[in-house]
Amino acid sequence: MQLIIAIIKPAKLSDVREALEELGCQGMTITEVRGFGRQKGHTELYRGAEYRIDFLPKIRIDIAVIEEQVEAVIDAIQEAAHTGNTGDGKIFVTPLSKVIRIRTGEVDRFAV
Amino acid sequence: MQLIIAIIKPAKLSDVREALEELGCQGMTITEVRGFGRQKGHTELYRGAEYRIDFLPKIRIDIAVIEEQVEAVIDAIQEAAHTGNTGDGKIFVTPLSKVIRIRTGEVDRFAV
Amino acid sequence: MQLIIAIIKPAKLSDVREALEELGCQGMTITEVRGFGRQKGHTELYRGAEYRIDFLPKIRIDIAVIEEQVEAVIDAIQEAAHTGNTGDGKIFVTPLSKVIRIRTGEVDRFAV
Amino acid sequence: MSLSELSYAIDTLFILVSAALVMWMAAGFSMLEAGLVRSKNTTEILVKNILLYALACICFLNVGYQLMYGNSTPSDYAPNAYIFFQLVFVATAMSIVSGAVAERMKLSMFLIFAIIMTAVIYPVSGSWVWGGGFLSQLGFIDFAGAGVVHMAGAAAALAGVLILGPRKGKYGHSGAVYPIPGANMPLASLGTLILWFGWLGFNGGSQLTIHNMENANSVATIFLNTNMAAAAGALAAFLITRLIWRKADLTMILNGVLAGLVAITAEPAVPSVLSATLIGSGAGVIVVLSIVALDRLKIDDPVGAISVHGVVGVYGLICVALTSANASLSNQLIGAAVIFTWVFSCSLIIWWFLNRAFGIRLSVEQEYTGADIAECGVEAYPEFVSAKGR
Amino acid sequence: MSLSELSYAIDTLFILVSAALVMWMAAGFSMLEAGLVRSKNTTEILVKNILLYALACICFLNVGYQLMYGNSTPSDYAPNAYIFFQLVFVATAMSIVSGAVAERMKLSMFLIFAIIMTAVIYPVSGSWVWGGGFLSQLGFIDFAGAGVVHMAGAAAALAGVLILGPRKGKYGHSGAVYPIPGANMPLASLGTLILWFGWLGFNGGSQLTIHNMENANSVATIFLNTNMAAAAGALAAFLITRLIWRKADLTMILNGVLAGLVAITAEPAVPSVLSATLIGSGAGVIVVLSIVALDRLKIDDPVGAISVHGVVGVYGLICVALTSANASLSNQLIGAAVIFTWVFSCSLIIWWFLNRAFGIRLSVEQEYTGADIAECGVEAYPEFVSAKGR
Amino acid sequence: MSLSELSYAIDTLFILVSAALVMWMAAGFSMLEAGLVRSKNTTEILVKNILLYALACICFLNVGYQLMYGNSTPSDYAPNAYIFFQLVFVATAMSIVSGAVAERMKLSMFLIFAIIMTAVIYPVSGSWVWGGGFLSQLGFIDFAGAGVVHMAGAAAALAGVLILGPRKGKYGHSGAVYPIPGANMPLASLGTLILWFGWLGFNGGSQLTIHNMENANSVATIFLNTNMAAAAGALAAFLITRLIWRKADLTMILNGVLAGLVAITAEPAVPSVLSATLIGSGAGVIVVLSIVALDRLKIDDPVGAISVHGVVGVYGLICVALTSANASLSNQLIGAAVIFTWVFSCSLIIWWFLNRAFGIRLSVEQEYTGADIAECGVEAYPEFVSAKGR
Ligand SMILES: Nc1ncnc2c1ncn2[C@@H]1O[C@H](COP(=O)(O)OP(=O)(O)O)[C@@H](O)[C@H]1O
Ligand SMILES: Nc1ncnc2c1ncn2[C@@H]1O[C@H](COP(=O)(O)OP(=O)(O)O)[C@@H](O)[C@H]1O
Ligand SMILES: Nc1ncnc2c1ncn2[C@@H]1O[C@H](COP(=O)(O)OP(=O)(O)O)[C@@H](O)[C@H]1O
Repeated sequence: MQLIIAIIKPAKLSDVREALEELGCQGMTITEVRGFGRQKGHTELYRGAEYRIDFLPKIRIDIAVIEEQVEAVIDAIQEAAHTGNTGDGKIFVTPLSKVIRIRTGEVDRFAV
Repeated sequence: MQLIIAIIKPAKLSDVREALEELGCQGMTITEVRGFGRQKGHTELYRGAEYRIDFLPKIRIDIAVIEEQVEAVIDAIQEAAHTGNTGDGKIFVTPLSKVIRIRTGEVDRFAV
Repeated sequence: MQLIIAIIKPAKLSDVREALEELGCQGMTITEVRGFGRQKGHTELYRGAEYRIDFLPKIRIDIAVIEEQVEAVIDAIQEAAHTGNTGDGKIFVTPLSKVIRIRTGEVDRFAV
Repeated sequence: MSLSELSYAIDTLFILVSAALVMWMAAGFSMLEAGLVRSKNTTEILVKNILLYALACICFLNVGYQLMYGNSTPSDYAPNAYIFFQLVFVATAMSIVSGAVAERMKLSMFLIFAIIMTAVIYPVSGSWVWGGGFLSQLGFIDFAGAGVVHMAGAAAALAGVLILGPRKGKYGHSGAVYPIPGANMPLASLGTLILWFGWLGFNGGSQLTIHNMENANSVATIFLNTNMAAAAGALAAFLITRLIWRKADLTMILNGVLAGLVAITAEPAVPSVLSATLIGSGAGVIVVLSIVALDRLKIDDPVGAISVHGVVGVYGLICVALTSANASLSNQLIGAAVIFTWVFSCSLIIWWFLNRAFGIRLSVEQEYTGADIAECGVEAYPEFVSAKGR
Repeated sequence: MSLSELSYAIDTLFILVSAALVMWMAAGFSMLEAGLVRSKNTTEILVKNILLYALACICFLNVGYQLMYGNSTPSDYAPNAYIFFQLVFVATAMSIVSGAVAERMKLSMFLIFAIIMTAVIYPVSGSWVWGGGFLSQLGFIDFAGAGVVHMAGAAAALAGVLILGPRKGKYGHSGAVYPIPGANMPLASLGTLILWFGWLGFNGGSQLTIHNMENANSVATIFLNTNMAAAAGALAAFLITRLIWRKADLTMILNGVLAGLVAITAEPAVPSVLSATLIGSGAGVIVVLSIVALDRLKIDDPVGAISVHGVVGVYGLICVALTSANASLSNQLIGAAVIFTWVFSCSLIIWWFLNRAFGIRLSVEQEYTGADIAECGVEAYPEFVSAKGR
Repeated sequence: MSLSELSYAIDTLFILVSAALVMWMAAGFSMLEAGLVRSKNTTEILVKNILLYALACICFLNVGYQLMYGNSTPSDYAPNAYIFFQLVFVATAMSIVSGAVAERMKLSMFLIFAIIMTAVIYPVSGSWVWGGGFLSQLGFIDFAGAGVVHMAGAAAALAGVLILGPRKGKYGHSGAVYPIPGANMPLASLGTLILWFGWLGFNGGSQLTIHNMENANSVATIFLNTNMAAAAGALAAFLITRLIWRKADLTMILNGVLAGLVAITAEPAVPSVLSATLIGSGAGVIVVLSIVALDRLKIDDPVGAISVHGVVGVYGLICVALTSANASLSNQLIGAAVIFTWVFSCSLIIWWFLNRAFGIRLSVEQEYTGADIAECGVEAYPEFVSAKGR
């Protein structure tokens, strides 16, 4: 089991979700985050003083998948979230030692 | 050390927190997230056009625990967060290679 | 590759960001979270009834780093986020099996 | 053009301006209530407030006015100005109800009650006092409606709250009270300030004429007294909350303002400006104590409407006996009791019947998700992340 | 001091109070539009509303007034009161445009159009009706501006929307409509209630004199009818949305209020109070249907301005033929057609030219990031986390 | 009923309506300030605004009025109308202070200062100008209070800000200015529009009578000029910010509106409508430059009150010398200097004493957590997740 964490542009969320649904992923969790990176922020102006906003709105998707699906999910996300501009985001993959579905108590591959 | 990530229904947060406190967990971090899964969203209506809200509000709990406590914490969360309806959520367990308490510099089992 | 997760006081965000930039970290992702721990919350009052707020605002920083940098980044965060008061937060380190840059498809050390 | 035509014109203008200010109070109640409920019930409370105003106008115009005033029409000023002024008063009474039953009542049931309240219940008791009925003959004095409008609204609200029960999660075991803070304090403050502004028309306009020195002086005194009572109410509520809890509880201060306004409504023209200030101060203290007391009794009123308009309404009626030579304490108490009994009993029966027949309360699931999604289909602040989940 | 001086004073006071209420409508449009756009475009729509009001005052005062009324000045009341009253009317017309083109138009282009609209386009058609021009001679009746102000504003808005196109993401393939909910429902409701309040001055003040019984009665009737039409509009819009979609769509109810107000504006003094209620109800139904129909036609109007002020404006003009003995259906239709054609054609040419020459639309990237960052540099709610990202 | 009684009535009505509009300005200041502070200090600024209004009414009525006007009472209109009108003016002056010292001052210290300001400091200088004192005899002209009310408020604010120091994090080393954006732009805009609306009563009502042609014409001119100055102020502030920073800074435009209003307040009845427009434009430019300059001087004023009411107040007083035949530049400058010196010195002493004795500033920890938790116990938007943490 792996936990795939994708940081994407907010505008790409529905594309990614659809791509994942097509793959048969039945669940995911998203978080509003703000990202700092190569993509530059913008300058704001307030009462004559300018300031930079460096953290840009991003969406973080957490999705637990069984080993067999890892590659397919990564590919699907990368394709759907891709625009080619800086700031497209990252995918992080981290191992999961266990997954439990709270409702039924099922574990691991039966829980995702 | 393991990091336990639980996605639960917002209404269950105080129950879960109390269960964890009873176990002697002294810390946790929560995040407002939105979940997509088997639990279906609802239809909204705006100016004559309907649309579905698929992402439902959930709470994510991150809690770092020493190995001996992993099972007890998982059980406590599962029990406290359980309603038996779809959407009760998931628990993910992922290994931690290190934990540091910023205030004191203590590490691992002395840091959680 | 390791994913470093730091929970810090919101007021320390810019110090930490600057410290990380000096180290040459080019990216990070932050999330508004709320923490429960040894630091006690405060009492609020509403229409004659008092209640406690136990969850305090914190910032979570997620930063993927190559092995060689792990120690330096941890040290930098600890130093910059340190105030010496309870509630300074924690650093968690968790292994990453893979990192991908969505824009270019580069992986691992070329992706962070 | 003659003197009497000009006088007719100036009185008409005066009433119309006053009535417009009272109409504007609809915005005050809407914002106050929208600020004091949780965000998941905000759209619905706005819908309720706008529709109750619309229904009050239509029902009172077509049915209630006749019941309350018969066919009499004024001759010193435009009859339609007078009718408009009366309309907006009814809406005020009904607005009081919406706040108290907020966050848990079905929209449809609320609207049905609004129809009956504004078409029948309010006009009947109103006729006893202002339509030349037995309470006016008795010598009961209620200048601008502390009893007829405000306490009546609160009585209907109390009946509704008793049938409806408290919001889920408000009261715990062994007397614990869990506060449920409103989502938007600036909105609640704006609402209160709108009401303060509009109340000048509510009380001032009740003089109905301004065309000579005596009336003009009365109207001016009403404006000044109304303002002073509100100011004193705010200050007294602040001082007592600060004394008890060491904090400046904004919503208590807002309720203090409204309490001062309700209290002086019973007779704003007669008291000296100092008396008006004292009446307002008393109201500010009473409303704070009353809110805490109702919570002890597990009577859940999210905006404090029952305390502000009901408890303080009675207090205001009693104060008249102290400041006004023509009033007697017993008559004031009888009047208050009669209006309360009438409105409370009718309302209780109707709420009870509606509850039996259809159920007046949202389902547990709907209450949890929020009335906005359940009844309206759209959230009040769809883009903002909520820290409370649901 | 003489009778006629007092009459002069009272009429002046009446017009000034009315004008102040109409000025206050600027806040109504601002809040309505700020509530119905997304948070990323909120600061910019506020800027537009304040600047358009400022421009309307300056342009109409210096250019438009002359075009519309020549050098005639009133003598029964203070000329400057009359001028102020006229100024704020123009601002109303222009406010209608800002809502319809919201969330995608460049600020600078909007301001240029505002100058031309308030200095020339509006005054010219206005002169035909209120400046003694050919439409007034024809017998076209438009008491307070359902056509001159509201439909004119909507015609300019429609032209703008056609050149501009819909917001990105509003319409999908095969007729799909993706709703884009506004960020702040309490604000939208507040705006509507401000407009309701201010409209009493808009319609009432249009009587211009109140100094004798006849005029005073007219003004009172206008206040009452205006209020009843709005109430009926709210209720009708509620009933029809509830019937069709089983939900109480707040924004449709708000549009119902405004539709009732627009419809009665064409002739608020003549209809009986019952007719006014019926006219308002019709408006409430029409506006809901019109909003849905425009969405089918992919005419994207975030606040419903074209339906509320345009479609219902025409409906209001037609209603005059039914209630007013002096009006004929054909004249009303001719008048509506003439004004529409003039304003729409001029506007279309100007928008088209501006678009050719400079481009009137924000870049895709700017529209995505939001007009607030692109044009104003500051977000409307900088501290709140948004659930929509961008 | 006689002509003079009717005249008495109409003047009373006129003053009462004006006073109600000025009362309503309390909501304007509340919303403006609530919009321009951070969300963690919003509840507290609302508490301050409501309590300062309440205190101003009570203190001025019982102490200040006597100091300012002695025992004289008007005879052409209801004395209580006059008193009410005077009360609300004092509140305006005090509202100016609350904005400038926002986000860091203890509530209790603020309230103590409010008592002294409204009971003594303001009435004393007020008496010199409007109570028949030496400045009026000198020929100093300040029609509606650009100096007496606005600059006086700003002088007290400046003294407070100097003792208090800037908000933590506002100024960095080597002249860096870190903007601290307000939390709610629609609220700030609403507040400004409320003030615009209310200011018609502030300036118009200062004429005090309307009962004959001359006065009616004056009042109408005041309304028109006040509106034009505000419009011009908005436009000028927009043009200059756009010129310098290429962006339409909403809060600067709002300050431009208020600057136009303050500037014309010194003499709104005399200038031609064109002069009024020019005076307003100048004010819009000055206020923007002044805000930037004060930031350079590390004088931290979250809402721009010192620039809007102080710097522009002086400018307005100077403009009188240009438009009004009776005024001389030297007298205007003397008047401004006298009022400023008096209010500033008294305030400085009081703030300094309060600071020595009790400390007027919140602790660093409290400032960081926010005044809402520290002083009021409840957050302004408890359900919304904040992107700024604390
Ligand atoms: N080392 C990192 N750790 C965690 N998140 C990162 C890291 N680098 C980038 N990110 C996230 O990815 C987003 C995109 O990165 P950025 O460098 O702007 O563009 P790109 O991925 O196209 O090179 C950032 O906004 C941030 O949220
Ligand atoms: N594969 C997954 N990866 C990450 N989060 C998931 C996954 N599946 C479900 N979730 C989270 O768990 C929540 C509950 O899942 P759902 O399928 O609705 O119900 P249940 O867990 O009862 O089967 C979802 O809302 C989502 O936040
Ligand atoms: N076991 C844990 N798992 C996850 N997060 C934790 C844990 N313990 C503490 N935290 C986070 O760290 C923050 C600081 O912890 P706290 O105990 O208050 O202070 P300190 O780290 O100084 O001892 C908490 O607010 C919480 O967000």
